[in-house]
Amino acid sequence: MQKVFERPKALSDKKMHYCPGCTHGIVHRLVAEAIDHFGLQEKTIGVAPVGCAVLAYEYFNLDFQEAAHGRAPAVATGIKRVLPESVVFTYQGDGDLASIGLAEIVHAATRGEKITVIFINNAIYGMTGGQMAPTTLPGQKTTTSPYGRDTSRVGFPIRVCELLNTLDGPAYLARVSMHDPKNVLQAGKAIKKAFQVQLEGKGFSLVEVLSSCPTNWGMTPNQALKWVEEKMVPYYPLGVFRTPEEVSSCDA
Amino acid sequence: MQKVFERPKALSDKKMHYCPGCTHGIVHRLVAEAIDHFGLQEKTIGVAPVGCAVLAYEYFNLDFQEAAHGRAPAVATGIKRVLPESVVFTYQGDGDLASIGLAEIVHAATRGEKITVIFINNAIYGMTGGQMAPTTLPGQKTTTSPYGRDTSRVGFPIRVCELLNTLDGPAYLARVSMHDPKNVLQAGKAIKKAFQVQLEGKGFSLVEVLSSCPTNWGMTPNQALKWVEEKMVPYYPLGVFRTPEEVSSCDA
Amino acid sequence: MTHEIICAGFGGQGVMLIGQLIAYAGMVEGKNVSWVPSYGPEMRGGTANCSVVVSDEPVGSPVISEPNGVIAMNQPSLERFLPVVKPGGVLVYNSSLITMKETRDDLHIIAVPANELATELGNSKVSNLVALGAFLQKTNVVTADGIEKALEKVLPPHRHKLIPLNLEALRKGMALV
Amino acid sequence: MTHEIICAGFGGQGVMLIGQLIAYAGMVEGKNVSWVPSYGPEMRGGTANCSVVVSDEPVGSPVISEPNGVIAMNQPSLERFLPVVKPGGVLVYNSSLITMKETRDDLHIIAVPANELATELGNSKVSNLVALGAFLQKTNVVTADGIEKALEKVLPPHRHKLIPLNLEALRKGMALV
Amino acid sequence: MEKIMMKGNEALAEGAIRAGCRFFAGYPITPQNEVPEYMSRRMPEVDGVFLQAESEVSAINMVYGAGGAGCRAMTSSSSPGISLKQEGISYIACAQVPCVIVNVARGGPGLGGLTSSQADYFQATKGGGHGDYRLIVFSPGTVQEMVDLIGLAFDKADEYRNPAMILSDAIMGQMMEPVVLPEMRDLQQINKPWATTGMKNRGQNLINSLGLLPEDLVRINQELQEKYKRIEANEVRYAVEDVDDADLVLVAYGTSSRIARSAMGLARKEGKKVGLLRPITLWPFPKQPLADLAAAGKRFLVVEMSVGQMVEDVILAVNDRSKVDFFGVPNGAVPTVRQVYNRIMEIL
Amino acid sequence: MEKIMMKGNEALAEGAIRAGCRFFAGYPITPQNEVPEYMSRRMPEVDGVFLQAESEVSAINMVYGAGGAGCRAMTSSSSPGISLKQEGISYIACAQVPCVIVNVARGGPGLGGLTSSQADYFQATKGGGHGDYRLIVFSPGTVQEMVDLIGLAFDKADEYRNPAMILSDAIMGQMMEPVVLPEMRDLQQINKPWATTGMKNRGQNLINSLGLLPEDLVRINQELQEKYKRIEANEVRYAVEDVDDADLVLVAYGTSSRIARSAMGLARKEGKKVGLLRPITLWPFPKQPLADLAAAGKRFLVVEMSVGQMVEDVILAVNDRSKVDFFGVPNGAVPTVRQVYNRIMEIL
Amino acid sequence: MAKIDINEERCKGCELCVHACPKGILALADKFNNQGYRPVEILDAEKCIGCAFCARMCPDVAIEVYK
Amino acid sequence: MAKIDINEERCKGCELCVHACPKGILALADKFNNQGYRPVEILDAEKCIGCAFCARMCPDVAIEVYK
Ligand SMILES: Cc1ncc(C[n+]2csc(CCOP(=O)(O)OP(=O)(O)O)c2C)c(N)n1
Ligand SMILES: Cc1ncc(C[n+]2csc(CCOP(=O)(O)OP(=O)(O)O)c2C)c(N)n1
Ligand code: SF4
Ligand code: SF4
Ligand code: SF4
Ligand code: SF4
Ligand code: SF4
Ligand code: SF4
Ligand SMILES: [Mg+2]
Ligand SMILES: [Mg+2]
Repeated sequence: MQKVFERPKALSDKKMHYCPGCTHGIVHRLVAEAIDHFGLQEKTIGVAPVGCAVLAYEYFNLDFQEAAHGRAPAVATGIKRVLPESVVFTYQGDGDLASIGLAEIVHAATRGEKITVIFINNAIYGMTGGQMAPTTLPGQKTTTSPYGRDTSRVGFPIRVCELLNTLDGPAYLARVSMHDPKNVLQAGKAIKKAFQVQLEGKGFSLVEVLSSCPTNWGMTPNQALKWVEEKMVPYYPLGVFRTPEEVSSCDA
Repeated sequence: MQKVFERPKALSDKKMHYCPGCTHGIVHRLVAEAIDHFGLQEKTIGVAPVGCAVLAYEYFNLDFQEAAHGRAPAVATGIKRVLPESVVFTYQGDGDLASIGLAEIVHAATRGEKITVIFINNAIYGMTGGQMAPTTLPGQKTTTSPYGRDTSRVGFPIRVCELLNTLDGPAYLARVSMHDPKNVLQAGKAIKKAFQVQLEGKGFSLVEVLSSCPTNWGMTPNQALKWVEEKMVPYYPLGVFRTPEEVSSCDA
Repeated sequence: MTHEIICAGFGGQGVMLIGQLIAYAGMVEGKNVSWVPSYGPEMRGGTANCSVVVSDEPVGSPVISEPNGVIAMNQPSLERFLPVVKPGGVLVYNSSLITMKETRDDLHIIAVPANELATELGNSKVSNLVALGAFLQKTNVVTADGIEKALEKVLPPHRHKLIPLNLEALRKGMALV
Repeated sequence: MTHEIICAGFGGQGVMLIGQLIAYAGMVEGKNVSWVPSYGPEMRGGTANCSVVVSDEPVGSPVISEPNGVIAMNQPSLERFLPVVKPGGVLVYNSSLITMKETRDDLHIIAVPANELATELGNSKVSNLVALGAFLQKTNVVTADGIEKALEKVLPPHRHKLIPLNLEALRKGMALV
Repeated sequence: MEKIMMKGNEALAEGAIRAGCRFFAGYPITPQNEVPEYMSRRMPEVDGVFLQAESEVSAINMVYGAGGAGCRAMTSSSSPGISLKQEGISYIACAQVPCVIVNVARGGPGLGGLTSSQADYFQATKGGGHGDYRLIVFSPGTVQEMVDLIGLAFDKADEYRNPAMILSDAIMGQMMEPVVLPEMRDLQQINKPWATTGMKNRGQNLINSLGLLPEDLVRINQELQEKYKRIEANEVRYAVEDVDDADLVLVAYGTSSRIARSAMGLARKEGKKVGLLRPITLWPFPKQPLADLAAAGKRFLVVEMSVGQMVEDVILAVNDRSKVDFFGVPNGAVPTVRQVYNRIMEIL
Repeated sequence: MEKIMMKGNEALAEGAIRAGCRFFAGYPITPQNEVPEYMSRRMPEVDGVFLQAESEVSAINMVYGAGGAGCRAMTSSSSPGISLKQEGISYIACAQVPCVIVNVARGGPGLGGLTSSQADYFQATKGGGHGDYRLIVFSPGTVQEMVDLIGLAFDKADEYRNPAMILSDAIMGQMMEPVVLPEMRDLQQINKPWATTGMKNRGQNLINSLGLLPEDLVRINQELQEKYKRIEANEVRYAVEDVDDADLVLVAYGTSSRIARSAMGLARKEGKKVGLLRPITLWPFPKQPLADLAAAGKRFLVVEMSVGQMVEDVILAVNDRSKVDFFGVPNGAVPTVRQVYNRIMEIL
Repeated sequence: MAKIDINEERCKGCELCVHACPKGILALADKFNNQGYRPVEILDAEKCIGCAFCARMCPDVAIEVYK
Repeated sequence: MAKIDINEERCKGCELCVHACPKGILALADKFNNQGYRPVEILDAEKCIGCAFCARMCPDVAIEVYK
C-alpha cells in the first residue's frame, strides 16, 4: 500500500487554532501542496493578513511576514520587488482584501505585481466576531447587520474577481469553492496554476476561495458548506476569469 | 437680443487660479449649470478634493467641505446620510479618486450612496507638478515616469467607469470628454443627468470627464485637447456605462 | 468585606455567565460590583475566565491577581489559579473534569462533580450553576434569590424558560456543601 | 561681508535662475552660499522669489527678511520688497514693467529697462540676465566669470547653446551702471 | 433611577445616543466591537445613522462630513485603527468640526495584542497627527463615567468646535459595572450656524483646513491656539481622594487609577499616608492641582499601563518642586495591586 | 572632492542611494516631490526599485515588506502623508524592520499649507502611532547634513533593527547649498540573517508585530525597551557653538537653528554672550548636555517653528535647574532673525 | 444677429475659444490685462453667428453670448 | 485495498469527513481527545475505497490515505 494522501511538507506540525470545520485549514493544505508540488519551500515568502489567518505563519513551514490589516499586497510588493527570484503570496480574508485593503489589492493587480493572492471569501469578519463584510450576502444577518444586510442602506456585495477583471494587470483570476471534495480538488488546481503563473513571470494571480465560517454563521460545519453551495455560489459564480494564453498547461 | 450663454449663478465671481486653458474651469461651469438648472443652490453641499481643484469652494457659490486627499466620497457620505434631503457632490481628480481614494470611491459606489461624483481624469497629478497618475497612459512621460510609463514595471492605467460598472450599487456611470464644443455639450448633459439621478433618489452617480493639463503635459491648451481626443479617448471609451431604466428623461 | 472571585474554564462551559450572575446579584443586593472577562487567543474553545468583585466599598481594581474565591471548571484553570488564591480563600473545582495533583491546606477546597450532577438533571450545560451553588453556599457572597433575579436580567428573554433548570442546578450545588 | 539678496518676479521671468547663478558663482569663488525659493499658491503665473546668501562666514539663516540687495522684476515684487531693504542696500528694478510710485533715499536704486534691452538682443527671455548684470556691477557679489561658470552648471546641457546670449545680456546690464 | 449592569463599550454607545449622537461610523476591531455592534442595533431605533465604513480612514472622514453638516457624530476604534485616523483627526481639529473619537486602547505597538494599554497617551494628548492641534481628551475611570464623559465630550466638542476623544482601554471597554443612564437629550437645542447644510438664507458655509497663503495659515493657527488657551483655563477635570494628609500622591487614570486606588487602600491599612489624583481630562492636563500638591510638599508616584508617558506631564507640572516616581508595565501586562503596593512601600 | 549645489531633497535622495538604498516607495506631496522624482530617474541606473505607491499607507507597507526582506528601503512624505503612515510605522517599529522614513514637514494642521514647519516634533519623537515605540529621529541643519544624516540613518536603522526618521522641513528640502557627496557604499557588507529571503539552509524567519499571548507581548516590549535604552546611551548627537562663555544658550534644530545662529551672531555683535545647542538626534534627545549646561548656570531660549513642542523636552532635561524661555511661531510663519534677536535682547 | 461679450479681465489668453470658433473671428489682442495675459478679442463681429462654441470652451467663463 | 489513518489528536470532530465519505463509514467516537473534541473514527474499515474525499475535506489535515 502506498500513501496517496499525506500532509504536505510546507505545513508545519502545529495544530491550527481555527474553529472545528473552518475551511481555512483546507485552503492552507492546498497552498502547501502547491508549494511542495513546485518545490518552492526555499524561495517562498508568505504574507499573513490580519484576520483569522493572522497566525498562518505558524502553520506554514515558510518564511513569513505578518502585514497590517489590508496591506498584504503592499508588503508582498515590497518583498517581491527586492527579491524578484522569490515566490511571494498573500493569504487574505474578505474584510482584509475587499474592505480596508481594497486600494492595495486593486493597485497591486493593475501594476501586474508578480505575486499570488489567496483570497478567502467567507462573507464575514471571522476574527472579530462576525461583523458584516463587503461580501456579506443581501439579507444575511451579522453582528453589525443584525436585521439582515439591507442593500437599500448599506449597498451590495463586491465581486472581487469581476472587479479585478476590468484591469489589464492581472494574469490569472479564478473563483473556486470549498463546499465539496470535487470543488476542493478544483481549488487545488487553481491554486497551483496561480503559483505557476507567478513562477513563469506572467504577472498577478489571484484565487478567490468561497469558504465557510461555521462559528459566526451559527451553523454546523456541514450546514455551512451547504450554505456556501446554495447561497454563495449563485451570487459568486465559479470559474476562471482571466488566464494567460501562453501559460504552459498545468500538470497538477 | 437675448442672452443665450451666461455665467451660471452657482459660480462665484472669483477668478479661478487654474492655468490658462485648463479644462477644470469648463467642468466647474457645467456643474454650476446643472445646479442652476434644477434650482439646487440652497440645498447643495459640495466636497472639494485635494488636487488642483482644492480651491473649488472659492469658485462655487455653495456650501462646501474640503476633504482630505482621496476621502471626498467618505465625507460626502457623512453629509448625505445626515442631510438626506440635500444634494451632495464630490469633485475629484484622478490621483485623488483612483489612487489614494480608490477604496473610498468603490465603497461609496457599492453602498449605492446617493451622491454625485465629478471625476476629472487628466492622466496626471496636476497640483503636485505632474507625477504619474493611475490613469497616465502607457508610455506617457511624467515627472515620476521620466522614461515614459513602462507597463512592465508599473502596470496599466485603471478605467474607473468600467471598474465601478462591476458593482451593483451605482445607478449612473458615464464618461465624457472636454476636447471640443460638441463633447462639452454632451458632458453638460451627463452631469445634469447625474444630479437628476441623485435628486430622484436612484443611487450613486459618477461622470468621468476626460480633461487636459496643458501645464504638466507641456503643451498648449489646444494641443492638449487634441491629445485628449487622439490619445485618451481611444484608451478611455466615451459613453454611458450604467443608467437607471426608470429615470425620467432629462430635459437638459 | 470584599469578595474577589475568578471563574475560569473552557469557552462554552458558561464561566462568564456565572461571573455575571454573581455580579448582578451583588448589585441587586446593594453591593458594589464589577465583572471583567479575559479571553484566550483561540477563536472558539480554549480557556477563558472572568474576575468578579463584590464589595461593601467602591470597587478599586476590577482585575484580580489574588482572588479569595475561585471556581475552576477545567484542568488548566485549576493549575493556573490554585497557586494564587489568598490564604483562607475558597476554591471550588469541577471534579468531573479535573484531577487534583497538588493541593493547599490553607484554603477551603471543594470538589464538585459538576458535570455528573448536571447530567443527573438532564442537561450537562448547567454544570456551571452547580459549581456556583457550592461556591455560594460556602461563601455567602450573594443569595440564591439574588441569583434568581440575576438570571432574569442576564439571560435573554427567549432563554428564560431555562431559569427553573438553572435554579435547580444551583440548589443541587448548594446542597453539596 | 554677507550679501543677502532677494530676486523676485512673475513665474517665468527667470528670477529663480538668476538667484541660483549668484549662489553657484559664489560657491565657485569660494564663498559660503545658500539659495531658497518661495512660490505663491498659483499653479502657473503668480509671483515667486528666492533668497540668496553669499558670505565669507558660514551661512546662518537662508531665509532673508531684511535683504541688502533686491532684484525686482515686476510691480508686486517691488512693492513687497522696497520697504524691507536694509539702508545702504541695492535695489535693481525692471523699469520696463514697473512704475516707481514711492522711493527711498537711503538705498542705491537702479532702474533697468530689462525687457527692452533684452528685446534688443533678440530675446525678451534674457531680461533677467540684464537685471542681474546691473546688480552685479553695482554690488560685486560675484564676477561675470563666476556667472559664466555657473551657467554651465545650472543650465541643462541642451540649453548650453544659449550661454553666449545670456552672457551678452549680462554684460549689457553691467554696462548700464 | 434604575441601575443596570452594562459593559463599558455598550454603556458608552448608549450614553452617546442619549447625548444626541445620531451618526456613527466605525470599523470592527477588538476590544471595541461592542460599540459598532450596539450602534447597528440601536441607531435605526432612534432614526440615527450607523455605518460600517470600509476602513478606519474612511470612518473618520465620514465623521468629518457628518459633523461638518451639524450632526453629533462619532467614531470608535482601538489603537491600530486610531493610528490610521491621525490624518483625519488633524483635519477635523484644524477645520474645527465637533465630533467624538473613542479609543478603546489595546496592547501595542503594531498589531500588538488584545490586552489593555495606556501607551496611546502621547498619541492622544500631543503627537498623533501633524501640526499644532489638540483634542479634548477624557479618560473614564468607571463604566458610569463611560456614560457620563461621552455626554460631556459631545457637549464640549460642540461648545468649542473641537474634536473630543475618549481614551479608554480594553478592560474599561469589556468590564461590566452598574450604571444609571441619563435621559435622552433633546436635540433641538443644538444650534450650529456654521454647519454646511445648504446656503438657504445666508452666505456660504465652509468646512476647511487649508491655508494656502501663509498669512491665512497663521490666522488659523492663532485662532486654534486662542481656543486651546480657553479650554486649558476652563475644562481641566480631575478627582482626588485622600490627598489632604497624604505624603505620597498616586497619579493614575482609567484602569490604572482603579488598581492604584486598591493599592492605596492596602497601604492606608498599613498606616501609610497615600492619596490619589486621577486626571479625568488628559488634555487639558491638571497641571495646577499637581503643582499645588507639590507646593504642599507631597511626593508623587505615577502609575501607568505603559513604560511611561503621562509621567512626563506630571514632571512638567510639578517641575522639580517635588519628586516624581514612576511605576509602569510593558504592554501585555496589567499592573497588579500588589506590585503598586510594593512600590508605595518602597517609597514611603 | 567636488562641491556641487544641490536642493536639499535631491541631496537627500542621492545620499540615500549612495548609502545603499535600493528600494524607494513614495507618494507625491509638496514640498518633498523632488525626492520621488529624483528616485524615479536614478533608481533604474543603480538597479534599484522606485515605486510610486497608490498612497502613503501603501508606501510605508511596501517599505515594511522590502525592509523585512533585507533591502535598505525608504519612503518619504510630508506632514499629512506622515500622519497616514502612523499605523505602518508602529508595525515597523514593533517588528524591528530597519528602514528610513523622511518627513519634509509643512505647515499644519490638516491640509495646512506649503510653508515650513516644526510642528511634527511630537509626532516624530513620542506620539504618532500607538504603543510604546521609538524612532531614531535625525534633524539635518544643512543640505550637507541631508546627505550625511540619511547615510547615518540607514546605518543606525540596520545596527539597531529600528526605523529611523529624518525630520526635515520645507525650507531644508527646497533650499540649495554646496554639498560634497560621499562615495557609493558597498552593499555586500550588510548581513541580515533575520530577513525573510526564503528558508534556504535555515529555519523559518518571521517579520511580525503580534503578541497574542500577553507574555509574548510583554517580551516584545521588554526587548524594545532594552534596545531603546542602548540607543539612548549611545546615539545622542548634537552640535554646540559658543556655549562656553554663554549666559544664554539657544536651543533649536533644523531650519530654526539656522535662524537662531544668525540671531546669535547679531547679539554677539552687541556683546551679548549667546551660544547655541543644536540637537541632531531629536530622539534620543540630548538631555545630558542640556542638564550639564543648566548645571553650569546657563539659561535657555528654545526657538521652534511651532507653538512649542521640543521645549517640553528641554524643560524635562533641564528640570527646573535653570530657566527655559521659548520663542515660536504659529505654522504659516517663519521666525525672522530680527524676532529672535529681539527676544534674546529682552532676556539678556 | 448675434454678439459676444468678452470679459477681458477674466481672460487668460488660452486661445481655446479661438480654435473653437467656426467662423475664425477670434484672436489674442496685442495688449495685456491686469493678470498679465493677452486677452482675446473679436476681429469681425459681424460674422458672429452666436453659436457659443467659444463660450462653451472658455475655462474662465469669460464670454457671454447674445442672439 | 485501501486504508485511512486518522490523527486523533489533530481531529476537532467537525464531521466534514463524515459527510464527505461516499461509503458512510466515518463517525465521531464516544471519547474525547486532549483538545476536548470527540475525534472521528472509522466504523467499517473494509469498505474504504481510498477515495480520500475524507482527507481532502479535513480542515485539520488529520487524515492520511493509503491504497
Ligand atoms: C487597522 C485594523 N483595523 C481593524 C482590525 C481588526 N480586525 C482584525 S481581523 C479583522 C477582519 C477579519 O475579517 P476577514 O479579513 O474577512 O478575515 P476572516 O477572519 O474572516 O478570515 C479586523 C477588522 C485590525 N487588526 N487592524
Ligand atoms: C495625504 C496626502 N497625500 C498627498 C498630498 C499631495 N497632493 C496634493 S494634490 C495631489 C494629487 C493631485 O492630482 P489629481 O487628484 O489627479 O488632481 P489634479 O491636480 O490633477 O486635478 C497630491 C498627491 C496631499 N495633499 N495629501
Ligand atoms: S471564526 Fe470563522 S473563519 Fe475564523 S476560524 Fe472560526 S470558523 Fe474559521
Ligand atoms: S496644473 Fe494642470 S490640472 Fe492643474 S490647473 Fe494647471 S493645467 Fe489645470
Ligand atoms: S458665438 Fe460662435 S461664431 Fe460667435 S465668436 Fe463665438 S464661436 Fe465664433
Ligand atoms: S477661452 Fe476664455 S480664457 Fe481662453 S482665450 Fe478665450 S476668452 Fe480667454
Ligand atoms: S478514503 Fe474515501 S471511502 Fe475511505 S474513509 Fe475516506 S472518504 Fe471514506
Ligand atoms: S474532517 Fe478532520 S477534523 Fe473534522 S472530524 Fe474529520 S478528521 Fe476530524
Ligand atoms: Mg472573512
Ligand atoms: Mg489629475
